[in-house]
Amino acid sequence: MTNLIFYCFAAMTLAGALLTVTRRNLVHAALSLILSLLGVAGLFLTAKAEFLFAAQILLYVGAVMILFLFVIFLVNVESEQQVRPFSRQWPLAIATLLAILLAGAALFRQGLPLPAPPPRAASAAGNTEQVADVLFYQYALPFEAASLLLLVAILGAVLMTRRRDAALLDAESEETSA
Amino acid sequence: MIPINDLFTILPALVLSIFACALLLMRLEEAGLNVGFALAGEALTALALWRQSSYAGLAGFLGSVILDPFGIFLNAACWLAAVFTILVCAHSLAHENEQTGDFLGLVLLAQAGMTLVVSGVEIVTVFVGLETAALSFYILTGFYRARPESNEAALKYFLLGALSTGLLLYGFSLLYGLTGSTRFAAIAARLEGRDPQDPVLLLALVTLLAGLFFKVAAAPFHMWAPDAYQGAPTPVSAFLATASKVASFALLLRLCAGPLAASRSAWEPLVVAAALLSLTIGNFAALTQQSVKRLLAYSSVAHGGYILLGLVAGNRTGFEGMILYLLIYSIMTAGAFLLLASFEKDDLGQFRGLLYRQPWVAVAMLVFLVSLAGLPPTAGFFPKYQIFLSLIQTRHYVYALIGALYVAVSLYYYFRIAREMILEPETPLADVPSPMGWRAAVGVASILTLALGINPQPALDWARGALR
Amino acid sequence: MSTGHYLGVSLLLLCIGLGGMLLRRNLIIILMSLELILNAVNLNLVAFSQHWNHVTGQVFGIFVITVAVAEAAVGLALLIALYRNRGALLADEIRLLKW
Amino acid sequence: MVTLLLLPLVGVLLQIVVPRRNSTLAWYAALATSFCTLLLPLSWAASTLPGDINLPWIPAVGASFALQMDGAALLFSILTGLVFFLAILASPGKPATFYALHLVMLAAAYGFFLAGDALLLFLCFEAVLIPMYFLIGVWGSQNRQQAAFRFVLYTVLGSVALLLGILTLYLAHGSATGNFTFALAPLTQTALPWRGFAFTAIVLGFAVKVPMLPLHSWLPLAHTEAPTSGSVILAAILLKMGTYGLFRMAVPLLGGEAWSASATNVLLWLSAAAILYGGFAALGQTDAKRLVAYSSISHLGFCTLGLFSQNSAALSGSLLQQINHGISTSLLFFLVGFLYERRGTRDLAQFGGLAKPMPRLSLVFGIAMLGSAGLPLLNGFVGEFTILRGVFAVHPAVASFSLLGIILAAAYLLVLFQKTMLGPVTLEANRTLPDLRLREWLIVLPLLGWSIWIGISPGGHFRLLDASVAAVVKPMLAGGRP
Amino acid sequence: MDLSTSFWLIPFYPLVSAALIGILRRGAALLAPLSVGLGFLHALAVYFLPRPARLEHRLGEWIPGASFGFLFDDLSGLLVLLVTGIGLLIHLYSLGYMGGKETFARYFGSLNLFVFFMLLLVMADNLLLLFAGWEGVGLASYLLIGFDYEKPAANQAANKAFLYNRAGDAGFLAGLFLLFAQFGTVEFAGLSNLEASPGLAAAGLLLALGASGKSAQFPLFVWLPDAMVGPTPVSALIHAATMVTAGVYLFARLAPLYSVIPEVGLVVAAFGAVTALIAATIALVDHDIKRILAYSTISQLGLMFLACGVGAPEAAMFHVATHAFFKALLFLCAGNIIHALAGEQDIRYMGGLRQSMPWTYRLMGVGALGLAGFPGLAGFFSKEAILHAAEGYPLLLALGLLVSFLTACYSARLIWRVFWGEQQQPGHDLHGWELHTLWPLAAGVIVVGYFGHLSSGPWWLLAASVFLALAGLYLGREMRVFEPLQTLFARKWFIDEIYRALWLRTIGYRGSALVAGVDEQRVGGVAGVAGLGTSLLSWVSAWVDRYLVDGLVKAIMLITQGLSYPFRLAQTGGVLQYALFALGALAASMVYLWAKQGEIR
Repeated sequence: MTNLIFYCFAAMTLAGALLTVTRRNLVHAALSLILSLLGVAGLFLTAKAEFLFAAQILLYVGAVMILFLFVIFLVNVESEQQVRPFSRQWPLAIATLLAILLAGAALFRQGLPLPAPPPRAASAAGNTEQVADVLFYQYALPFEAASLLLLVAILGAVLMTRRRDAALLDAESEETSA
Repeated sequence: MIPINDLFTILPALVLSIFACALLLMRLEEAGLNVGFALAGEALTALALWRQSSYAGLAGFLGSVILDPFGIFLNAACWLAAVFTILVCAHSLAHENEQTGDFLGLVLLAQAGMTLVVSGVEIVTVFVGLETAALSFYILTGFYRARPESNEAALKYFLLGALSTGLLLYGFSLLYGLTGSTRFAAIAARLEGRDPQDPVLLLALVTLLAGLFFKVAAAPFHMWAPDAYQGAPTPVSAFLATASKVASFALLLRLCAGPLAASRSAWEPLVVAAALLSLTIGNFAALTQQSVKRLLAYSSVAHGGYILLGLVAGNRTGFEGMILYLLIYSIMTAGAFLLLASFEKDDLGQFRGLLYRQPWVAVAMLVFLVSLAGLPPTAGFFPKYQIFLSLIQTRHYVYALIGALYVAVSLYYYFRIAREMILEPETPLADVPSPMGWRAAVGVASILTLALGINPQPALDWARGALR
Repeated sequence: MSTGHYLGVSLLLLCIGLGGMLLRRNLIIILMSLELILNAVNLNLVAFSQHWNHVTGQVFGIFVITVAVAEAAVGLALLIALYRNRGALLADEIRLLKW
Repeated sequence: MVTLLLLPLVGVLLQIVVPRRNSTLAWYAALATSFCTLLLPLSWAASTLPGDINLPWIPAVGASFALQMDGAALLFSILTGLVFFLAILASPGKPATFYALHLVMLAAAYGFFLAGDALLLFLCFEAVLIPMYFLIGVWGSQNRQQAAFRFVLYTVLGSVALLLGILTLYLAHGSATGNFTFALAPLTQTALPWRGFAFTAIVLGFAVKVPMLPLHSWLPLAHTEAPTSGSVILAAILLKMGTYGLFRMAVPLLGGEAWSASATNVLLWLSAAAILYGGFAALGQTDAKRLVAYSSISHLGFCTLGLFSQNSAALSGSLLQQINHGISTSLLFFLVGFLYERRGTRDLAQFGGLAKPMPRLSLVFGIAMLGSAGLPLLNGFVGEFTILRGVFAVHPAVASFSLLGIILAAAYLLVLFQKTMLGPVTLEANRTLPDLRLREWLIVLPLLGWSIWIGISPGGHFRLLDASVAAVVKPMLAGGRP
Repeated sequence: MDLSTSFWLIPFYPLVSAALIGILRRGAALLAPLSVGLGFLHALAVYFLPRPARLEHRLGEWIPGASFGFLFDDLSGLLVLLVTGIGLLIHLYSLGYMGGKETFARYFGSLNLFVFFMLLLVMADNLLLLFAGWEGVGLASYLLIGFDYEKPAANQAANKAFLYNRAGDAGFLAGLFLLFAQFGTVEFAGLSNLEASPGLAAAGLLLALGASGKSAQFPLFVWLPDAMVGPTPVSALIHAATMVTAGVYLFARLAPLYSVIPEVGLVVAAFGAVTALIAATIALVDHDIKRILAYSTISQLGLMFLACGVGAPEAAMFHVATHAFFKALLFLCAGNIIHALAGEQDIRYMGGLRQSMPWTYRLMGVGALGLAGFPGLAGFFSKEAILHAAEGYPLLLALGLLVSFLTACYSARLIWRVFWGEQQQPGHDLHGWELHTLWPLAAGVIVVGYFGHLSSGPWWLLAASVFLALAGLYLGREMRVFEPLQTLFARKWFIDEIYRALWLRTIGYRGSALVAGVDEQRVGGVAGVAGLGTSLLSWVSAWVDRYLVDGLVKAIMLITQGLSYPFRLAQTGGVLQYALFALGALAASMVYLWAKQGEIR
């Protein structure tokens, strides 16, 4: 049963991903990506990572994808569909990808399974508690640092999307005309 | 409650982020005030670093970061680059009608991220720090958002940077998966008993190296660098070419000398290939450039090649050479880029007749160029010397010879700039503006370059101490 | 399911993500591909977390998601800035800087 | 001795504070500085040599700031001080940068000649490069860019080889004895593995600077394009760095090595070939400076001939000949420079009959030429004679071959003299040229005086040099391979 | 300090005078003759007052292995007397001859310099110092030949003289080095009592080469006739009486050395004889009065070499002394004639001057008779001594006799052509210094023969020489040379041409047109001296330097620059392509590691 669920989610993930990178229509691609991300979220669930599952759904599907869709609608979707969707280097690209895939798969085949971990008593606490425990104890520093990261991201988003002040623009156009 | 000791270990990052936040919040209009404030922050950071240096070996946050001379040394290199950038940026930004406050905030945040990378010994910490710095750099690169070049540079840098982040993360995830820990020491300990040629380890290693080569702009992962350096605001180019590279090399060194040390036979050929390719591509592509920024960008790729050769040698001399190289590279490359910051355009022709117009500017540039070429009596000589020495010590004669030959090639393009400076201009060019901060940065950088060339002992001692 | 299965899916996902980067010209799709790559990483982490029977990997995954969000935000912002200047979002047409 | 290196640098600082437009003041400052530095070695020559100095410099790698003074170093320091002083004297009215460059080179040259540490020596060797590049590149004549660049390119290629050689010695010495040091004496006088390789690399490195035969093609160009003071310094000091470097670093390596005979054979024949080649090429020149430049190649052939003869008499002779060449060639370059100042050309066809309007200049020119051609009782003869006498005892064939160079020297110098000074005055512009002025007299007289002094009484010089040579030769003869 | 111990001062009188003239640039007319005169008086005193056989004085060290050591014995004394004595006369003569020229100072300065170097040469106590004088006289000769420096011909002749001398000097130096290498010394005192050895023979030959350069012997004699463009008193002093005899002096000085290597002596003698013959034949047909005398000088020097070669340096020295008198006399008379005829030197345009210049005629007649070996005059005795010395070598003796005959012939021809026959141009006797300085010389020609050791040769030799001299004098007046020989002699045995051909063959080049071009453009006057081959070589090496070596450097630079473009063009600007590159590298590394990993397993 778990197998079946796993394969379903895996198929969903990969199909969504494939569709994402092959669709002409940006909106379709974005929706496929949502599909894929949901698949990944499902896989998280099968691996008993409930907290991450929730985060995936909330953050990704809820926030990131909305952002994507917003941008897609901001830019001119129609004109984007007229042009050639794929780059001319596709033969080389596919060869490269195949090489990475094959070499990666071969290395995994040889290297797996990983050595068994030292036996540990299953924690009584639920997943979320465990995560919180580890996050705030062992990973306190990155957690704090992540705030910096987000600060930078917000700052960047604001800075990059902000239109330049009208006054400045005027001054500049005067300069250039003069 | 986090113990005060732990906070002490990240004191520079704390200081920097506090000052960054303050800068962002205060929104001072006066550029000079912003610069002064940022410099005050840097001064405090320097103080923090200096205080930290007497607590070598102190680990914080359960072994997430460590205070070791190595980290402090490279942090100092980043610090120098940041200070130079702060000194110079105001004038360039004013020229483009951009906010200094936001810019400086980002610079400080980037530096804060890098301090975590340099002194971090735990994957997640390092990664978050790296990403903080990287995001800041993307934004800084695209800071002149009305300029298409700046946009383009930022976007290319972002796309390839994100790709490299992905690869790096993939490698980190495998490394974690193999050992069940994210702390370098624990990883190294758990890998100890295992086959250093374990296939999954190899996969981790190759993706990690790919990601890191991206970050240090080693060929063939370097291609973002010339475009990014050229398109970015010049002070950012300086910062990017130096601090970012120093931090990434710090990580590379910590990995290669730590968890991956046992797998040397696997990664050595890759590093050799990257080093030689960097030397070749960097030097040859720089030969005929017309844009000085791009020329310096390619030259910085080539310098990356030399530093990697130190890793190839892999003995103490080699490591000393590498970090010494990083320090001195930061000074001279930052100096050269920052000197460029005052120029309206960056093509070679701008330098024509500089010696007659502004002799001291020309002399400073010359000092940087000579140092970049690695000729004594400038600072650039000794790190190259150390690297060659280490290669000879470890019997890598061929690499030493190749490196030496490329010194001659590099001479050609550095001297193209010098040559322009002494040509008489056909049409008189205006003097480049020389604001105070710029003068200070360029002056200090050139004097340091010269002084460390004549007496490299302090730097050498420091580097030697950093590896104890 | 064994860790290997997860790793396999992850590898495939990685390759598809990389493929998106190499094949597509539209910058938005390329950004989406980057998300795929980061998801592949997360799959790895979760699988290993399960393997080692602790949650460290999941915590790592949280950070990866954070980073992914931050990258997406910054990336899209850069795209918008570019779009304002150029009016197009084709990867191989932004070629002012070359050689 | 540290003062000797510091004084010029103080002078550089002076040049920095001199008001930008006041070139006369800058000139005076430079003159005063260089004169003061000249006084130091002169005072040592008059009293006693100062003791060695050994300060820690980069203890991390075993490099020290070691200066050592012996006879050879003293003579070369005096030559350096004198030539720089005169070169500055010959170039009034230049911007402060010009003088600053000279003073930087001056410090580096002193450092090079006094260095007792291979790394310091290398550093100083390199340090003259950039100032000279600018000197040629900025103040040179039409083709200066190419000349300056080629100068740098060749020299740097050479110094890469030199560095390789030094490193080899350093490592070989370090691993053999456990003492990683750059001090010259242990590096060059210990029997080490890899010595042959180091010798080759070092010779290659210095041979570019000398220049020895196949590596010479930068020289005529650089000489021709450089300003007068540049040519003078190039010929009198920079080329000497090559030969002096060979003496300090390459020659001692020959001691007790099985390969030394074949290596020196090759080098001796190369030197002989350089003597003839330079001579023939000089004969074919139409540009006065180019002619003198080729004559330099020929003369330096004698110097290297003496260096590689492994004969102490010839070694002393070679060192003396290096000084001689410094005197005579700088004199010739100064004179050609004076002509150039007056007429704006160095084309031999533009001159002729100058003895008429400027008899004194032509007299000095004649003496300089004869000194260079090796007329007895002038300086050139003493050096060439001592070298050839020494080489004759060891390699008669090479020496006889080189003797032809003496004939050639007379030929091309006579041609130079005849085409400039003799014959009818063919051009109106030449008819009214002024004769030597006071400043020019001040420049030529010390050199003339020294030239005649060496020519008549070289004993004192030889005594100074012999001690240095003995210091090199004694361990060389004793140092058999273990 | 009495006169004889201060003998070493003698050379310094003229040196001081030269220096003073150089600095003051005036007073030359007084200083120069005075200094030489002082030297002469001093030398007289030293020579004739009682003194040890060998006076020595060491002034100080020069080059290690040689010092400023002076030596005065009979041999050098004789030459010191000759140099100062004849030098004094010629200085005085020059006062008249050079009168009115602005360049008095330079002339007398050079002349004094010459006397100094010549005295240095003959008074040196070692070969090296001798060599210094040797080169010095070459220099002075160069200065004086090229005295009229505005005349290109003078410059070329000066260069030629200097370079041919240098060629010989190179040999001299090589010989010196050989001696140094073998015996460790070049002091004359150390060079006696030697053992014969191949090395010694080689050294002897090389020194002889040097001597033949200075003394204008075959094969290096071609410079001397050209040197006649110099002022006539210079020709008299340097190119007849003193400098050219330096070679002979060298042999005399090194007699102990040569005595142990007689085979080298024979070579020298043979060359001397050949030179004597060639030069005499040329003198027989030349038309330039000074060149005739020059060839005659070469011829006489050949005889002296012959004597030296057969081991009779004292005979050679005797001839040096007598020759100095009559040749100086002849030259000075020729100078008077040239002066009187306003520069005319071609004897075909002279004739019948015995009426208009009676005193000159008489004086020159005495000189010519002396040269021809007229019995009872100086030349007769010295030539007799030489022939006597060559007695044991029939071939050399025959050549010697032939040369004596020819000498008489051309002497008679000279006098006949100039003073007899139709008067072509009016002339007049000169007065003052230019005439009166000749008397002592003429007197010398008459008496000096008796001071030498009189010949004690067999009667037939005496008779033969008397007969040949008289016959030559008689026949020589209207002599016509057989036509093909005439051409041969007039073209100087084609020696200049042979030199050219030889030089050319050495480099295998025969395009005469180009050679001429090269000759004209590149080296001018040198061509005649160092040969066209040299000039061509010089041109070639300059060309090689400019195009081949430089070209190579340029090519390397261009190729390197060209290599830049592939690397630059790879950077197309497309971000996808950048990613492809990077991922391609990643793929390659993965495949590499996979393959390598498989190997290990």
